Amino acid sequence: MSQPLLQLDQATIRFGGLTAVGDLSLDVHANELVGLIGPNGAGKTTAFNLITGVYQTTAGTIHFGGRNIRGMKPHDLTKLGIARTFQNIRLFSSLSVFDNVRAATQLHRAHGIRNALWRGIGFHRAEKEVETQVLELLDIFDLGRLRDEEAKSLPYGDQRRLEIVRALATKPKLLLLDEPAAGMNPTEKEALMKLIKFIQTKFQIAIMLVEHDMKVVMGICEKIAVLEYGRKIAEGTPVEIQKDPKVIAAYLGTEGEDDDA
Amino acid sequence: MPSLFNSQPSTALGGAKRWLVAGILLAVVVSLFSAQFNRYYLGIAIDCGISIILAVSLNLINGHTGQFSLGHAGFMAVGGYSAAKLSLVCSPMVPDSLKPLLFLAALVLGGCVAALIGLGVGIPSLRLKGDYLAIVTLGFGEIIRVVVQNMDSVGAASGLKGIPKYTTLGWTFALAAITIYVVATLVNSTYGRGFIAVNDDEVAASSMGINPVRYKVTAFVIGAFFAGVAGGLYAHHKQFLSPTGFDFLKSIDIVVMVILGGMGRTVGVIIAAIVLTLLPEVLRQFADYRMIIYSLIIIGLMMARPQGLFTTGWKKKGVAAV
Amino acid sequence: MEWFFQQLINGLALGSIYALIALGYTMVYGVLRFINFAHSDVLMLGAYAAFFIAPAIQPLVPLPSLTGALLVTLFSALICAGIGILIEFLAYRPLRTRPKLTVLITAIGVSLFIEFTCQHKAVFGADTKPFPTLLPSTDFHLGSLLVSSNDLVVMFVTVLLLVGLWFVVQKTKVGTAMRAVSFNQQAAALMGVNINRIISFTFGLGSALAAVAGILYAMKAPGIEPLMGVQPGIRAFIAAVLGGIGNLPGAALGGLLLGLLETFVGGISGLSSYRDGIAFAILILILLFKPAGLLGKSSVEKV
Amino acid sequence: MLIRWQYVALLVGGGLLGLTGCGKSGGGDTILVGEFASLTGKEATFGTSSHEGTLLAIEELNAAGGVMGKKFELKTEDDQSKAGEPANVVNKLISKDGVIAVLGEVASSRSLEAAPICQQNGIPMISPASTNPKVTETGDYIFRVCFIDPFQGTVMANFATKTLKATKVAVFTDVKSDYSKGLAKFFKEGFTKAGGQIVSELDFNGGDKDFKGQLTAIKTAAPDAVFVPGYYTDVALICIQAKQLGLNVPLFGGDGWESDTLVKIGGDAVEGHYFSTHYASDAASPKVTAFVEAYKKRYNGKVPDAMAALGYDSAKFLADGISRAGSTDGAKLRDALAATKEFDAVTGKMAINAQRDAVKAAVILQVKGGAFKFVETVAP
Repeated sequence: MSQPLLQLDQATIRFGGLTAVGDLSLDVHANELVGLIGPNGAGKTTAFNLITGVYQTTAGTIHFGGRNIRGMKPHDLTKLGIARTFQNIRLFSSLSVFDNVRAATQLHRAHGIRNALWRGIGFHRAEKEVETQVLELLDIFDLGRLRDEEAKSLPYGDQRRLEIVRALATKPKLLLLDEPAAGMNPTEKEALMKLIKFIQTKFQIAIMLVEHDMKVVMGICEKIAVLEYGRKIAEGTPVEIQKDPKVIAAYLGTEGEDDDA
Repeated sequence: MPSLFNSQPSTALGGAKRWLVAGILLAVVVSLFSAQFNRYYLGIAIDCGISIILAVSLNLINGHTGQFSLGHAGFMAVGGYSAAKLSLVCSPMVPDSLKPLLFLAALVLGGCVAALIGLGVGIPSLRLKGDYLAIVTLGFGEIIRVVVQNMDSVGAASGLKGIPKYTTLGWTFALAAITIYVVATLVNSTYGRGFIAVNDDEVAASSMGINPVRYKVTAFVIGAFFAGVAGGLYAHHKQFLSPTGFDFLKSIDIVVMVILGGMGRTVGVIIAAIVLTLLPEVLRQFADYRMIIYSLIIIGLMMARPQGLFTTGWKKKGVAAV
Repeated sequence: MEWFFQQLINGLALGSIYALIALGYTMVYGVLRFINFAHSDVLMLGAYAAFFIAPAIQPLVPLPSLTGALLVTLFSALICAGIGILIEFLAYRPLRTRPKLTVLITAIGVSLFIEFTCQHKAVFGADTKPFPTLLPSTDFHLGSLLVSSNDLVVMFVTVLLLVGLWFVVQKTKVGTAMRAVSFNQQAAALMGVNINRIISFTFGLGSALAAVAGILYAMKAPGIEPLMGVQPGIRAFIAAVLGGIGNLPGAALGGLLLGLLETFVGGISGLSSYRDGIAFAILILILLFKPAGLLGKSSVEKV
Repeated sequence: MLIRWQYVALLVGGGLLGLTGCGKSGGGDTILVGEFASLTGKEATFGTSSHEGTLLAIEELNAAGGVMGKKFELKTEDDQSKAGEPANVVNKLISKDGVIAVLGEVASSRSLEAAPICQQNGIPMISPASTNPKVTETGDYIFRVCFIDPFQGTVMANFATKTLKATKVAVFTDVKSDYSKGLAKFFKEGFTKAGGQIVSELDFNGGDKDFKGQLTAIKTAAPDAVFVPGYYTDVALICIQAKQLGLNVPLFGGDGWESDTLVKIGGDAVEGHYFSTHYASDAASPKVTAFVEAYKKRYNGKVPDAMAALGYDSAKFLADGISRAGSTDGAKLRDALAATKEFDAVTGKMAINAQRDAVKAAVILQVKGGAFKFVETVAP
């Protein structure tokens, strides 16, 4: 087996006395679709925040593409190829749909103040390229028709999709989706599952998914890790997980809630 | 419509540079005739231009990037004093034909020194938000004032006098045009969307590869640079500088322009800068009721147009108003 | 050493007044999340109210006397509470749902309006007026130390009001409602809290505090003029932020610290001309290490 | 209340129209005199005083028939005590209103801002109370009717050594005010030259209300006297707090002390302290008595302070110049003013020297029983 893209090795973070994530070890390989599940407060989003550099590990290491990410800021990690969406949608609310995606493309441009100010031929060519790229992306996700709308005025489902498009615009190798199905009805969930699979094949990237909806997770993930009280209690294929007695015990009576407090 | 203020990059952005050139040319042409103008109106017109530079540059910090700065007068003071000192020291050594060059050098020096201070002020902004940042910037402004007040080399409390009168309408509006150009083109580029992204949601921006620290500091440095240039123009316009002219009330004046114009709306801010500079002059006829009316107008405007004076419908077709 | 203790007393007396003003700032901030710039002008109005009331009640209650001082202060506080409620009703309430910056600029507008109106010769005029003596004052000698009774009164009143305020906010029904409004206005409204009444109450209380602070300030420096509030206002504003804005003990702590700092720096030859700057420099340093102020809780944003 | 942007645009447009549609007024049968003063803002107290003095003088002049058969018209503009404003205001007075001379300001920093404009336009400017030597250095159109900091500083230094017999003096300066810093500088020079010792130098900011930190330090230095060049609003509070701290040595200062308000606020705390000023109302000439009476009558019993007297003198001095020049032409007026050998002002007989500064005697007064008592006269 090749070197994993993302490698968590006993990653731990403590807030005061509380261990939010403890000794979490997990590998994600290129183009793999991994689900991260667990009851409310199990530390799933915290794990995402560790991977994206929002929080720093108290102990253990995280490697991405063979590099230890310790001390790196979220924007550095985005450059390395980690992109994410947020549990509570965080779009740039005063920017248009188009600009939301455009803002995310800049890290791959030879951008800079000088270019923006001089507005030479190179600048216009580059801006043109960005535009084509952004519109292409928007069109793939059927958002092109909304390009001039303010992001905050979009319907909920479109906002969720726009957030994914924005993340993809950073050209990631690993995409982290934090509860993408939250608040969706069954038809929308169905469409979302297709969309995630589509992204995986079309862009050839690894995807990590935090989700409460078992149907979504079991339906598309190749590998699933289960967290409880910050610790991994199981890892395996959907079939293995469904049979795991520890998982069943952990989920008794808690399944199906949307909220991860 | 090809324009400086259009948020779309699709159409010919070459228009932006044309506007800049046209603006500078217009300023220079008008300035050729300025000898015929009444000195009072000329002075007010230059005041308006300086206000535009101050307000538009503060708009980059406060409006676009969302950093609440109350220290703009401090940057202006630093720029004004540096520029004035340079031209005071050098003007006896420079022949008349080279005076414009000296003035340019003085303005650039003023801008650069202010930008350096802006870098210093930008650094706390990495850790502080909202009111705390406002207080820190206010504090920086006051510290600058206190330091100047104690510096005998720039006249301390009695002020710096005898600054040569280099500022003309042409210089002022050419520089105003450059300021508007820089801020507007910067923000209206893929790079510049980062300023607004940082303003909207810092965490999300960071996760999209946008380095918030860098953007915030950049905004402070560029904003401070132009405030410094405005200070240089002011110094060579009034020909006298005193530290009391740069207290925090001056910063508040500029903040009011930005908020009244609509945070992040370039055209609105320009118009607000002009209106708020003219208003006290227009109100002069009311004598001792003048400032009472002025304050009532500010309250009234905030109630009637809280989103900024000129927001609706002006954002996209605003070029005609420049 | 004697010098040190004398400065300590000077600083505490000055700091107490800053603390008192800062309490008003911080209370309004706690409930409405904006800095009420007009607070320092209400302070000035409080001093002027006392200036006009004192001769009016002189025939009934002799001045200077404790009862007289209390009466004058009470009336002034009531007047200022009314003014505060009126300002909120006329200027801030219509902007309740608007962005905070809008309200901030309006507050600056209100502040300018009060200042310029009061400077007009038909109102108070710009000249400095002598403030009447409200309390008989004596100087106490502690060894070689000199303590003015006025300073003791200031410190005593500050402590009293701080404790009183803390009691109101923490232990009474209206205080609970204030905290609820501060925490989440909409939720509080849904729980049956009358938001308007609570906000009016907060402004009234804050303005009454400002009036008391204004009178104490005028007792310390018995020349009053329409801009007398500006300088202590900024200081108190700094103090409130230094302590962690929205936090009552924080405001008191910030005020005391600032008062001590100014006094000690002011007493050092060569540094005294930098006094204002040094106060700010230390404030900036503290905020760099404690970004939410000394006692403020830095809110970690949930991602 | 709904204001749409159209209305605002109208307002702006209207304002612009208003700005362009004015010509020069005045001329004809009146003499238009401009005045700029800090009528609002931080230093409104002083600006208002000098304005009231100026206004009284103009009214008296007009009641007496004016000069050259023409009456005066005073055009007053407020500069809000704000830097940046004097330039606009004086530009307006000269270019829009067409005044023949400008009176103002109390604060040297604002006079310094207006001076180059008057100079460039060839309009004489007379400052009532700006004592900073730099003010008249701007050019030959700039005059003043008050004495300057070096003179007053030296006078007080001599007073401290000779009359107070002080050898150790503390200096307490208002760093915000160039007036205060100027006086302090020249006092220190004079006093150390005379063999005295400055034991403590501390600063305050004009408008401060608490001075105990500095005063405690001064007390520790145990001086024989404390020199406090400042304005009466601050000085009164300084005296009160000095007394509270048991700093029982004489305090003394300059003409900024002179005001009724000093005694009203300071009460018994200012008793026994000294200051130098332009005239003594108790040992006064009939001229002074007449001025004080007229002022009281005009302004509801208000007693004039030094600024009011100087404002009054600035207007009378101008009228004197016009009548001697026989013209309101800028250059002729300038020459007449510069040639003043003796002008009998309320603030004493004065001459104009080559630097266009007033040369006149200073008097030293002491606060006694709530009034200012004459101590001595110091000739220039």
